Amino acid sequence: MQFSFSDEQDQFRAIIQRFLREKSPTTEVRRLMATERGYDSEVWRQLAEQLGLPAIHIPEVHGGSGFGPVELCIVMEEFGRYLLCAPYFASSVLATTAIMNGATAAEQAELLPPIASGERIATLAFTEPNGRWDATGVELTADLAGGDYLLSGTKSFVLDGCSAELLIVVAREPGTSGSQGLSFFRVEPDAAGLVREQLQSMDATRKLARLTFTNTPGILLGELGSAAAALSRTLSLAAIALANEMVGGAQALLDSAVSYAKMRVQFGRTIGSFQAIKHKCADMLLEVESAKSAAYYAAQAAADNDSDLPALASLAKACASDAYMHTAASCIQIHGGIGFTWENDTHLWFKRAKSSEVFLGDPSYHRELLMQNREL
Amino acid sequence: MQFSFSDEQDQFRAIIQRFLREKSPTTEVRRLMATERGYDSEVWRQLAEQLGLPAIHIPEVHGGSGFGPVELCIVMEEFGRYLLCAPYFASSVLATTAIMNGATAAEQAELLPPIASGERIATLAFTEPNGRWDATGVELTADLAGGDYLLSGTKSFVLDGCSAELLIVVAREPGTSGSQGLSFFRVEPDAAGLVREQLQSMDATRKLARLTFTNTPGILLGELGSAAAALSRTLSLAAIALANEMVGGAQALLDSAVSYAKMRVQFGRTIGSFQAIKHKCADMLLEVESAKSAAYYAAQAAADNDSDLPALASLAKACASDAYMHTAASCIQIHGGIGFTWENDTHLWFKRAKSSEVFLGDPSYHRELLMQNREL
Amino acid sequence: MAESNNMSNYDEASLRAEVTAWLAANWDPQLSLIDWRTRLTESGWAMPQWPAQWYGKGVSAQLAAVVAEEFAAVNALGVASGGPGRLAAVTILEHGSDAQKAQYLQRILTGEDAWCQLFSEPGSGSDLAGSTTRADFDGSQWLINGQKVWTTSAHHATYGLLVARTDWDVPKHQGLSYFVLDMQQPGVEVHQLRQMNGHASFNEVFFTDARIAADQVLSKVGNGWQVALTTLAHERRLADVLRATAARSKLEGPIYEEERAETAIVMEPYQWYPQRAGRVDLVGARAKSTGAINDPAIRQEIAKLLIMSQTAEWTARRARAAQEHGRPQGPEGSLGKLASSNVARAASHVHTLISGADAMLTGSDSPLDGIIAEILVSVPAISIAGGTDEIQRNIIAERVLGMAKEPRADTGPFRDVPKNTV
Amino acid sequence: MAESNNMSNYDEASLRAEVTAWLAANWDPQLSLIDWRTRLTESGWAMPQWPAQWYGKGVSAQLAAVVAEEFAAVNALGVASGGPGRLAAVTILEHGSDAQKAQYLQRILTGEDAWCQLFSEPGSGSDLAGSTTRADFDGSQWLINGQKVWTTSAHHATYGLLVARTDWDVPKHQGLSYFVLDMQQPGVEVHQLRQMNGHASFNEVFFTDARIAADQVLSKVGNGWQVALTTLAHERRLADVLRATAARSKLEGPIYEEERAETAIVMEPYQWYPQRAGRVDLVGARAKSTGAINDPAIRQEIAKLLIMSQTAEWTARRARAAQEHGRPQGPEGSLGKLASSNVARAASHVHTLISGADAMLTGSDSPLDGIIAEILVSVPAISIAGGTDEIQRNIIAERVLGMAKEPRADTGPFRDVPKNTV
Repeated sequence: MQFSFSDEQDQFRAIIQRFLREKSPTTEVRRLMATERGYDSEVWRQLAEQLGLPAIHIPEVHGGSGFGPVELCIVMEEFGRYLLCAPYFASSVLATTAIMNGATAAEQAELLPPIASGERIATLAFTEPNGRWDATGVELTADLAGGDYLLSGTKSFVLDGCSAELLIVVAREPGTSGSQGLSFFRVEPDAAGLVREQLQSMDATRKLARLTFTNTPGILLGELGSAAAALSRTLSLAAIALANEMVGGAQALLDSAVSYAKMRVQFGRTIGSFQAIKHKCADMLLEVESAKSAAYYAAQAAADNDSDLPALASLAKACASDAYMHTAASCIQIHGGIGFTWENDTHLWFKRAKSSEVFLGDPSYHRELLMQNREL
Repeated sequence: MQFSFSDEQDQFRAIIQRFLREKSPTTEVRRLMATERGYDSEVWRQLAEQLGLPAIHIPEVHGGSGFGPVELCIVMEEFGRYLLCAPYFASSVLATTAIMNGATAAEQAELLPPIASGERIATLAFTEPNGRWDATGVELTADLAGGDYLLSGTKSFVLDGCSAELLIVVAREPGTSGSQGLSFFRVEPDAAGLVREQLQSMDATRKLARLTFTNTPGILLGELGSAAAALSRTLSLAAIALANEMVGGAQALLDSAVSYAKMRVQFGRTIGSFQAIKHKCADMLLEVESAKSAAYYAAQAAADNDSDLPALASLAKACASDAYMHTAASCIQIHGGIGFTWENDTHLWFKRAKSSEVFLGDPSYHRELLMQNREL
Repeated sequence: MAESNNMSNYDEASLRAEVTAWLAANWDPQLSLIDWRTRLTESGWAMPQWPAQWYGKGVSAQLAAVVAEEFAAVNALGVASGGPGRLAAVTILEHGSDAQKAQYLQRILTGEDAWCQLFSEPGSGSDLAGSTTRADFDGSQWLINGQKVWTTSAHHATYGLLVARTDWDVPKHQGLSYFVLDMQQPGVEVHQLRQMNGHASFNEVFFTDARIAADQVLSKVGNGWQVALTTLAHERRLADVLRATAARSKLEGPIYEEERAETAIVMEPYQWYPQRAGRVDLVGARAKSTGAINDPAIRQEIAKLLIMSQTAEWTARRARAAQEHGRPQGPEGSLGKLASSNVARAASHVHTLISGADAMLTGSDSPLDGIIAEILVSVPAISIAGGTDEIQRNIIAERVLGMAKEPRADTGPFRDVPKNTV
Repeated sequence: MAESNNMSNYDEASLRAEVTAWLAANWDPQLSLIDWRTRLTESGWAMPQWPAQWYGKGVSAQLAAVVAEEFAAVNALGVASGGPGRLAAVTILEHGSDAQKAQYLQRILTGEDAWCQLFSEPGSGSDLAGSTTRADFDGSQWLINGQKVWTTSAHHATYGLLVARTDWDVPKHQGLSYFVLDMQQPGVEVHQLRQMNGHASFNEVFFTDARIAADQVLSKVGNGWQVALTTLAHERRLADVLRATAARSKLEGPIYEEERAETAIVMEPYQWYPQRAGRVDLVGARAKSTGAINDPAIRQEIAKLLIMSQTAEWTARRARAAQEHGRPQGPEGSLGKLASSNVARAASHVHTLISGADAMLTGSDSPLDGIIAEILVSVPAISIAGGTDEIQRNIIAERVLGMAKEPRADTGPFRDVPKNTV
């Protein structure tokens, strides 16, 4: 197991940071989060063409650059730090991973290249209004009617679900339950019987949608009824990617809190010289570093195809969720009244922390999964 | 609902405090906890004859002074503050309450007067080696053989079980389970087939015993098979009494921590002038006051026969347990190295806090009971 | 202030008889709000505890409660009671000159003038006495320059209670003065300040050579901190105001409508306040409706929250009971604010657990028509507004537990004390 | 200290050849421990990184590791390595005169002399430089009066490393001197100090006109704090010592027996140390054996503990990996101690939940023959010993995050600084 990044990985990170410092200042975040689509197509194009980020963990044979989970997670951490508004998590993490795990080689050859080049933005629709984050929550059905599959049901909390140009949908054979009878389907955004509605998300940088399917045609990906394992692997990697995104955000909040505490004067001293603030920052650092350790370890484990991956993914997700929320709350607290204003940037990360806390399952859920997946 | 003590109650408290300051300095606590019996018979006699404390909540008709749960809890709080070594909880809280709740008037008339006068020390044996704190944990059986009841099984964690002169034992009819078939029995300390062994208790001020019964004769108290409700009421009051004992102990720890912090100098300042210590003390005060509010409220509710009593008892027990443990840990921390020595008194309360945390059920157990008993 | 203690010769019976008779003769729900309150203030029944000279009867707090009872019995309205006007009234009554009292008090009580409180600044929040808004005397009047913030209702205030620095060469608490500022002048600019929860409850107020006449200092120049302490001591009575007007919430008649409109304006900035407290009241029903009530781990968190919330309430009631029994207030009172932060944080956590994926939504898509989202993004305010948790812990440790203060770094001439550059 | 850097001309191959040859000729497990170590120290292979003049070869750390490899390959023992002797050796090597080195170093390495460290005092724990043990020069020798505490192994030490105050009129860090004290004299009294967990790992040491010869100051008078920093920098290597000797734990032969007996004496005070860390390793099996593993609320607490414990371990490994890659150590290293306090507290809590009523017991009645009770009463030590959590947070905030230090109250002449009266 690697416990440090290579020089090449560090350079890769530095390049992304340089890009984001320029392209994703909070003025841009604020501008884009107020739009319906939620991202800037030109920045997305540059991010694909100049940095090749949507291609990062796609195999070279499918137009990708063939890196792995560690590099993907470096990208996620930096996106989290700079709150980049982009459909990256939807397309490059969720949909890409689902296709890589669940589609046949031929299907991958068709679907992945345009995703890798950034030309096509995909998303994965798996959660439903019941808000469950695993296979057992899937109720949407796929009926075989004259050789075609017709999907009926509702997906919710679908990331970039309104803007995505390709939908990968998890559906089940009627009459099945649990992890039985699940399949992936591709659905075109203009498919018959599909209604896409934007949800109002607290974190305006994360666009969520509710998708209603009424006898909507879908094309089967992979083998019928066998998507459960692929979905589970996809969700493990997604949880790890999210954990890395979260530690990037948490680090940004910690940096902001510490630099404000060093500058802000009350009672004739910088507030950072008071133990109340100092010790809070020390505890924040410990929590952020712990969460980083978990997020990095899990990313490396994914690269190594570690058999303990589900447990490690849950561990990283639970740890990062708590660290991010605590750091966000502490950062506001250290800023005092100004930290609670709209004008101050802290709330942008606070809201991201809150949405990340529950997205893909909250810390309690993942702690329970950790216990189920870890031999004690 | 009363939210303050009356002048008479305050005077009563002051009298007890005066007694304990003289009779229960920590030198005495240390002397007595090293003995097997664990208390001083002369102090017990004075406490009974001069202050009438074992009689406190026993009806006047049975030789008691006819006060109620609030006065009992004032006694407990002060005993907790001064760590008095005495079989009071066993005899005056557990056994007395069980007899008052579960025995017939005639039995009460026989059993209560010597307990009220302090001449006879009783205890209640209900928990077993399985460590469960409710009726469902009772496995010890009472068999009817020729008009006599013979008890067989094992009780554990019995407070003052080796020194008590009267044992009230909870047993069940063979073949029953849960809260069915439970009865109280009185067993003489020298009864046939009874083996009493002292357990090594971490908190040496609380003597615990394991009692093994092998066809040991017991005399039924109250109606056969109907002890469950009386046991449940007894345990509610016991939990409330313990909560009050705990807040007394927590207050003693807080006082000790604050006065040490005001006196101890490091880096040319009293350590109490550092925010790290100051804020810890403020949080301790909040927690102790919150636990007091719960303990006092529950005691008053018991006096008022409040129908919400089981929920309030659990609330008070859970709250006081956490407050006591946190206060004990913080008190050691504020004392630094010296707080971890045997010579320093803090560990006496720390160990009492630890044993009180689990005695009658730990905070998680009582929080779950609170949820079951409280209509949301 | 000897005059506010000039106790009258009323006993309860005579007082009750007199106020009943006066109400019978004068209370008329058909009057306009201002006409009624003008009549009321002139009678002395408006502020029975105040001296007879100033709209009062000079009676004790106990007897004033008798007056309030008789007013309530016939649903008669009192004076304008909400918002910073009340703070202005008590401060002017205690520290103002007779001329200032005559100029301001009655119109505060009738509600004709609205006021705002200009204390906090961007550079001095926890450190309120570190104010750097300057008041310079140009020989005939004061010129005000600087900025205030967290000012409620500044956009419709006639006057402001202003603390500004008049001497930079003395220690910070000694160089402040307290003014009445005319808000309706060109040198005063008011901007709304939006919070992270989307509401705009406060204002920023900018002063550019704003003017104050020489006779508009309260108390004397350099005594501003002492005067400010009076104002601060009367803060945080919003709940009492609400309780009083809530009693009349169902009454019909034009004067009641007028009062409700007045209350609505005062309360407008506080609409989200219940949410910042975490809404423990909603937890049970929400947990049942989502099924979270069946999750043993969530049950533990709910129970912890219930314990925290109930004990906070009981601690507050113990404090009130102690005061009612005439005993010195114990530590219970000072702990309430800290407890409420803990409760709010725990409640927000529990609402997140209960809501699951729905916690990502806001507006009408969020459960309870957006209230859950409001809770989640409003909670951080409660441990900051009205004194941060850190300041509360200092106060508890120093004033309740008697622990030593920290060595101060700001005791010299204010000019030399390090401050924020804003 | 130029001489410790006098690098030799070895390369790896020549070094390996030479040490192998020397071992083949000299290593003899039939020797007594002292005879072997005497031979070893005189050869220079005892402390390869030390200068050739003092029992070393002056090689780099990297080459020293090669020597260690070859010793391990033939199971050859090294010098006495545990306990305060090692601290004495590095301190004397860096700050001692040649006469002092000649007098002490070899007998430390052979293990003939035992040492103890006399730094902490009842009145100065977190504030180590606040020492008030006094050393007064009577014209020919130093007279020591005062008290030290938390001294491990003082009861069988020949010498002590003593920090004492020689000048009360300068700021506190400047008035200290560092001495070698003969522990076997009438003016030194050693008492065992019992802990709340029943063990006695430490001593109190009382000085009543204890004597130190004039030539037993390390470095120079007044430079004691600088010397003490060298000692402190080498603390907390106990784990390394254990790792080294554990490798030989199964070997037979008289010299190995002797070494094990020596290690047992050094380790005796630390027997309870694993318990103070909370014994996360026992949680899984205990939870299964009691059935607590099936309680969803306890599962949450176990999971929280696992997360805390694993991330602490990974953070430490990240720190080591960064160092191995020659990168500057990140913040990870400084955080370990604080993390271990959190882990220990959480583990103790989980062990309580798992054990239920059994948590009230101790000794052989407590689960795992008393280990559970040991955990519960030993945990409070970990957030105190070796620097309290509060001190760790200061260090992290100031040294890692670069936040300002607090204003100091102890910068004047030490005589005038407030101190404890003990």
